[in-house]
Amino acid sequence: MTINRVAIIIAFVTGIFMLVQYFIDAVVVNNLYKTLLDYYQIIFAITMIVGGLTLLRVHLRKLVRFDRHSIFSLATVTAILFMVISSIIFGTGTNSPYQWAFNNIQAPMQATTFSLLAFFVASAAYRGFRVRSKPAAVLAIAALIVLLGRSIFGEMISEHLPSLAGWVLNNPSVAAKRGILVGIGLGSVATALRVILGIERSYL
Amino acid sequence: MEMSTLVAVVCTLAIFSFLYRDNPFYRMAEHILIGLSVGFTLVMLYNSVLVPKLLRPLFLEVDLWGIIPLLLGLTMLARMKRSLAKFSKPALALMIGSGAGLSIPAMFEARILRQLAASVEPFAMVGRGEELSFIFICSMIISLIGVISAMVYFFYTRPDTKLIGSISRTGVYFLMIFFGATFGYTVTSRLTLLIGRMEFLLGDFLSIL
Amino acid sequence: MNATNIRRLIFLVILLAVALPLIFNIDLTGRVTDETRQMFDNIEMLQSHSILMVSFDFEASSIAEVRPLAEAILEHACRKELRVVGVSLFAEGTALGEQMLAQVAKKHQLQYGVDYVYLGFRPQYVAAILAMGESIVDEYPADYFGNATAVMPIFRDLKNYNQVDLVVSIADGSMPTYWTEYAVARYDVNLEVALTASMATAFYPYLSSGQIKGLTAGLKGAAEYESLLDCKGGGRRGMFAQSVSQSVVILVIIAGNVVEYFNRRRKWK
Amino acid sequence: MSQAALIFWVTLSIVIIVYYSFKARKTALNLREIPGIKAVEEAVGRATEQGKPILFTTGWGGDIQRPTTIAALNLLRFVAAKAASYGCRIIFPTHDPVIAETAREIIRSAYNQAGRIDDYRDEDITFVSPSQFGYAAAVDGIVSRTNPGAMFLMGTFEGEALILAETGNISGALQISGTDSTIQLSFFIIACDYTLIGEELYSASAYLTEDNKVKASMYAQDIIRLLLLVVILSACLLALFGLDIHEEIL
Repeated sequence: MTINRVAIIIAFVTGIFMLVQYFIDAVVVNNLYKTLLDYYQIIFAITMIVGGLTLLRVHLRKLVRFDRHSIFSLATVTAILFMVISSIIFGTGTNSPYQWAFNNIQAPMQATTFSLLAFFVASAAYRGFRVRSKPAAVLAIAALIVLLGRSIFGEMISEHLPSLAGWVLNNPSVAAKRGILVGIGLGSVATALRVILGIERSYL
Repeated sequence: MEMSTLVAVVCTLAIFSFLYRDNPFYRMAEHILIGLSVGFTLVMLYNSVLVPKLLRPLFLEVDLWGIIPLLLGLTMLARMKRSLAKFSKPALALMIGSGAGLSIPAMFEARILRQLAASVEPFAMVGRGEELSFIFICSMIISLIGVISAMVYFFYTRPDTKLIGSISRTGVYFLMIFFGATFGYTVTSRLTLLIGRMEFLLGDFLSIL
Repeated sequence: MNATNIRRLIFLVILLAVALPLIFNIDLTGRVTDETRQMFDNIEMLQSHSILMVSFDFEASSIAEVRPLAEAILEHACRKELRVVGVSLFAEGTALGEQMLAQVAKKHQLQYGVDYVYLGFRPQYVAAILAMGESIVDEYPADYFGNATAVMPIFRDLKNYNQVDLVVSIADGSMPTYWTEYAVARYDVNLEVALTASMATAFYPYLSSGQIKGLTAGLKGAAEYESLLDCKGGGRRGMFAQSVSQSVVILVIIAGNVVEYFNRRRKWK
Repeated sequence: MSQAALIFWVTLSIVIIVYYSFKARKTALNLREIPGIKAVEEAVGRATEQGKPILFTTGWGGDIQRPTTIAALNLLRFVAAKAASYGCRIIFPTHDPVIAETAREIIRSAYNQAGRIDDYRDEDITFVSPSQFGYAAAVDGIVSRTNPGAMFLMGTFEGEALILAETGNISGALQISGTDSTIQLSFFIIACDYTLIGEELYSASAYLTEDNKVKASMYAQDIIRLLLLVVILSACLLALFGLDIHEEIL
């Protein structure tokens, strides 16, 4: 009984159980379901610690090489250790160093990385909306209608524009989205089934 | 202007510098962000998952059931050594199997049945004899054509007859409307993100606003 | 001009399209939509000292879009002398929610524990929403700062949703669906939602079916709410910058097609 | 939408998919052509000619449990085999340590089978950061420093999708994307060279690996889709006459 076979049996048993428990409201089943969810969260938390340790090991190895890149690995190692150690010593209260680092370093960097999208949306639009075929024309027109309809200037051009944009968003657009979602539903159900039946073994 | 605002400004400019080109200033910010986010998540997971759900029940309340997830979790540690990596497969199978099982009914309900029921609902309103405008009727029919043609487009083994071909081409046009409208619609909130950062830089830092 | 320089030019134009309007500070709101007016009226018609529960359900990265909305609603609640109970069902939104509530409370000299309270974060959001239907004090024995809630004056006549006149979920994701499925369906709560613009269409069906009483979204919603409140906040300040930068995106799309037209003509020659 | 309807449809779909999966049709099914999938091989070849690496990432939105991630890792199996045979370097950054370990296993065994185990570089498969924009910033850094010839953005993406796609375009990579996130699909359609729309990502491995079992389950999906089409049309017709059967059977 190789370890792969054990894994496939576990995948089959838990898969069928989770599928069936969706329909059964018995107390025993619900408790087992909650326990499985707790197991998953615990395993995930431990794998994140494994991931953190692996990342630390990778950067420590780069650090030891003392080439021109190791200053960056030093930054990552210091940042990880700072967060972990400072939370142990000073806790994670509102004015702890841990919260200070989150509020003044991590949060601004994350918000700024997200805001890069404002620039990338424009450069992608410049390149992506070139009308080279009929479908490409429909793509550009739909985007322009919604863009104009949702801006103040759109209202000034004609007060029907916002309602036209609303109509496009709530009718043809939602219809096509449903066509896509049905496909995604079928595709993911088939993939999940292949995993449970052991046909899909890429994860082993 | 406090120290913390200055630090936040330096971090913001470091990330923005990537727009010009990749540079050491950005690379340092990136590596600090990686470290902080890993540290932040480790501490949060320790406090909100490991302590309440594993360590306290296992060691304080001596609830021996905690042994099972602990062992499964520890097999994950085996992955750090290639020769032992295969011992983590049972824990992996548990996670992937339960996820697969859970997704089948949930995906089927949310992605298929609920969507299709919503496309039929307007027709039921007509059937109930409700007072509906002409625009509503046209929109209802156009939406139905959209769902049907988009679904026909996604057939893998569809015969190449003229009728099926034209229906699926109609589906392509509906898909293009969806992609264009969604792009136009999401641009607003992406621009707002930059407005927030500029208000921080111009307001809190340079206090021009 | 090669592709890299064109891209940098576009980035510069977007930067100016956002920075200059913010500096010139032109107030531009446009027509107030019915949804925002409905949202405003629901709070306006509450008597003073009624209980408003505000739930901060967003991640740190969406703060730019939800802050103006949250500040407008909290400002309105303070003007109406409502008693505000703050909660958060998203880890990252917890600290930001507390800062905003503290800021508006200081401005209106509200007394903590009497006029307003901040209960903080709960990881299992479905369990938390359901538990507050039974008893808020049992779900939150201690508030965000660790003080015991049972002894607070605000909880003397506040046990669960029955005493809560209105719940407002300020969200950037699907959290309001859990509020509707568990709080509205099971405890008949009056629910309103303030959302990021990209989440709005997902919740229009809930508004038309009456499950939620009011909906307002994005910077435009905040600007409209501020004009109803007749005060100047992040919404109205940002609206002009948003419209100008949005127009720049439109011009960039048109420019892309003009360049394409000339390239094709040159190739055709 | 009643519980019985859901049970009916889930059971019916399972029966059809299982029946066809195990009765894999010998005759080759002529599947419709999907340009994005055809371009996968061309992309790997192009990167190898330019002497540049390939970058493959599965997005911040999905963990190992999600079927979309499993489908993406399936496609990685094919891409890794092709790249290993050409001797091309593969870089795989991710936000989830479990996905990192699974991908490591796939890529290492691909190099092993191609007999090029010494070309395999373990530190190219990295767990970079669990946070959405820590992950996006890290991948941006890797893309602009390694200048990949081809980029595969496959899996569940959220706000970070366009950040990665636009950075990939800046570095001149041929980009093939595939996702089940409907909002991000519109960004990928505009920013990438090829895009697999929703379910096309799930079927990519069937097209590439000639795996009859997976091909057969796609044929089964078409049957269920046909059934659903018939049900919607008849439900709409009946609803017009006041028969709300769609509440029961959908």
